[in-house]
Amino acid sequence: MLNKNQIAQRIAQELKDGWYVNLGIGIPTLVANYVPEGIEVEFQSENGILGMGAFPFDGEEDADMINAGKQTVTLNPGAAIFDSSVSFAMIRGKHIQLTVLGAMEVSENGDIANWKIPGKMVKGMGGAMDLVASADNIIVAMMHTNKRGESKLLKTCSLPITGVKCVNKIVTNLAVLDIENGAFRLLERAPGVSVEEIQNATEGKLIIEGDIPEMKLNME
Amino acid sequence: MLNKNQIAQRIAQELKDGWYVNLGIGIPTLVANYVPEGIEVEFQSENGILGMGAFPFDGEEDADMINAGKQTVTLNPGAAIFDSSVSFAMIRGKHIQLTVLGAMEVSENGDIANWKIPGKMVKGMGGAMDLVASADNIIVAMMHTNKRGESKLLKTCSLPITGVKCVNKIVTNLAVLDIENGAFRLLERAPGVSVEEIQNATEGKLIIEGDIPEMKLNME
Amino acid sequence: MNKVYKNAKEALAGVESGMTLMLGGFGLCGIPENCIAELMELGLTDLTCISNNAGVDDFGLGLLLQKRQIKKMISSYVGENDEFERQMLSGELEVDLIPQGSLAERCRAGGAGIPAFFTPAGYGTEVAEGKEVRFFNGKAHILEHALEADFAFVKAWKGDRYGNLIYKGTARNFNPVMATAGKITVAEVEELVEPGELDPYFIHTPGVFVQRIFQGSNYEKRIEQRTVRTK
Amino acid sequence: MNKVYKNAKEALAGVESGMTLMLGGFGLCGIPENCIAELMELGLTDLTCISNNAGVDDFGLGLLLQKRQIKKMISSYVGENDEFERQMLSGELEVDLIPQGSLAERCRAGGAGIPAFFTPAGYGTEVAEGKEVRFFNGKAHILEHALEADFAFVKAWKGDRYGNLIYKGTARNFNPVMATAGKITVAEVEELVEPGELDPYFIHTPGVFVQRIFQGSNYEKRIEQRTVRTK
Repeated sequence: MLNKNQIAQRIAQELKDGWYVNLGIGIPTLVANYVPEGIEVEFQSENGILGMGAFPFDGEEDADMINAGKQTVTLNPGAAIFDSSVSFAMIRGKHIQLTVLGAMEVSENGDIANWKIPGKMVKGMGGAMDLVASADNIIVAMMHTNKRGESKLLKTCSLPITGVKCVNKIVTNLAVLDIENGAFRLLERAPGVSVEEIQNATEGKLIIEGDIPEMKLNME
Repeated sequence: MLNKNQIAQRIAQELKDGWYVNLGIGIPTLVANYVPEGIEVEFQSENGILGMGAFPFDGEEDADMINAGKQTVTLNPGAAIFDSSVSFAMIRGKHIQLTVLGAMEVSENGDIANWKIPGKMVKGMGGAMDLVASADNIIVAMMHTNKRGESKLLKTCSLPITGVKCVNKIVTNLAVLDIENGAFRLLERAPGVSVEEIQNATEGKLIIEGDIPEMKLNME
Repeated sequence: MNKVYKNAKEALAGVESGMTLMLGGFGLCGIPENCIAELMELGLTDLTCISNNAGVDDFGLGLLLQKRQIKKMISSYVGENDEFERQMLSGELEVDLIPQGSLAERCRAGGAGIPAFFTPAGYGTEVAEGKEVRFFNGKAHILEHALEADFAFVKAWKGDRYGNLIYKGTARNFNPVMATAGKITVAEVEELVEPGELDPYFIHTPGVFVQRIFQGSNYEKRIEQRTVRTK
Repeated sequence: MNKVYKNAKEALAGVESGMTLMLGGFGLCGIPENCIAELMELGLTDLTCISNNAGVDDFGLGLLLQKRQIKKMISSYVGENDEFERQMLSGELEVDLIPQGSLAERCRAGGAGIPAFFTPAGYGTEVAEGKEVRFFNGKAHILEHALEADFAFVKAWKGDRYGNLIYKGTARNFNPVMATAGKITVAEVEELVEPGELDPYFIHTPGVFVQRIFQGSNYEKRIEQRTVRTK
């Protein structure tokens, strides 16, 4: 079973040289720590950064330099700052090659829910609806089940959705799955996790074909 | 009868302190030479200048600093450069207080034609259609009649129009007129020009009420 | 042409209860602190506030929420604010949640004379309810309308008396688009400079969009998530 | 991430006859001189060119018109070019004339994932023929669609290997909006600089919009209307 850092690490294996990548809040943010050697990607933050760098050194933080998670950050050489309309022009215009975000639920046809629990929680969708409506390549990073042990990979989302038929890939603590023709296709198992465990934790239709390999993580 | 510079001078009397003004090619460009003392206006050029200044001194001209008429210009202190989409955001969004442009024809309901003579001349509308569709305050600067002596103030435009019911005021070599309820209202006569001459040179409906004063130009 | 006002008090003349206001900023970054303080001071009520976020409990727009000055919020994300969530869930506060990109584009459209445009964001979700749907190249889009405000309040780094503005870092965010969409746009700046000091090639907001400008004071610039690493 | 190409020849790999191209510039100001020369060299034909103007008889896009390489022009103003007018009036050249602001906004929309928007420009004129009309606040608007190109060619002042660009003076014009709307955007710059040399707060075109960049050479920068005063 993977921890959050390992989920991020597995997702980082999907990165390709030259890609522009938008990372959501939570586990997705951790992906930046695991960019494979030899490739260069640029991180976009939807509040207006391209080329976002590491957190600043203690004492060097600047209130005027934050990311979309409101964390203080720095810029890499070659970075650019722009306003919110330009930022979403990039997103809507499909200039960002990969979007990684968290979810409360994903359905077997690729719908995603991550912005609202009616009557309980309404933080708003932020940039998520623009991202999922536009991006061609969306990876969801999340736990396979919720705190009550219920599957988050469903036939249909029970919560108000953020976007329709948009998720391409899901990396959870248990597995890597693609969305394919209205079903989850199991691609890889987390180390030590059986196909049966994944099947039991997945409510939506799950396609299991052939041998399902264990995922490879270059853990040091 | 006014010459081109005097038409520009009369139009300049309409300027108010703090206005942003877009001047078209030809007579309108000359308006910049007659800004009344004590007021400050900023000239917008739709290729991307706010705060356009005088022509450069000989030898200081810069191919990368031109106005919408492709003339080399300079910038005043406090000027700003921007791209074409921002420029027309200003125009469409009604941030420009006055637009002055030339015309081949104006009709009594305020239609204007200035971009095309079918089968003969098709230079294109440039920014004129955006300007006339958006501006609340449009002054046309033109000769009262064409080279064949025919009126350019018509019942209906004979040429393809640039905009519908948009002209507010016209300053010609003969007169100053407003467009009002589907008619030209005569406001001022050029020095030495009689109401009758203006009437004869105007094909569209002309309202003449009371004494029509001669316009005042502070000619040096 | 001199758009300079002495302070927030003078620059906010004419703002009234019931008006629609835009306020720049993302989280607490780049918010018009002086204008918000003055809105609180004025005690105006029934305000409709268009702002990406709603501040935190005790700073930013959270201050106006605490005093019940806001009738309606138009925002994309309003987490980090318990009082907000309470007022919204109890129905005391009207809330219109809009995808962040649509919010930015609707403000830009308001300033740019574009009354409406199509976007894919929100199709198939609650956000699309009651909105026109149209397909372009086989993909569903919804029609979104321009947003405008009686007053827009923006915060810039430097500005001159013509209203030209530049912003620092990510304090830019929504400020430039909102600056274009106010019937009256008030800019508060950290530093008011002489015309000509700002490089005309690198102006973020051309002065034509700004009606009033003043040099703000006592900027707190609170940080929501101080994240650092050690050397 | 290195988008640098050696010269126009390499940067234009993949451009083919029959393609739709965008070319920045206003008049002869800020046009991609090196790319245009290479298009002529390549001898491509049946091109659709989206460009505010069509150059003059012997420079800019006028060069491609002379060689009959262009099938269709999408522009706002094409005066100053006799050969153009001749080809258009004789029907040899297809021409789509578009209001300048609509042209800029349609390019921006293409790059920004906005498939269509309403604008008042052109209502009641030939330009509105066949287009949807809708009233907003009592005012008539027409629906205009986004423009995109197989290749966009832009000219900037300085750029780095990430594709970040800044423009000089009014050579900016259509370049930034067109840079966003090319499936492949090629930027030619007067000076290629190291990443970090361009101030990140003052980038005109963020690199994400640019796929290829090269340092141009032999810029002629012809002036159409040399207007000066004497000291």
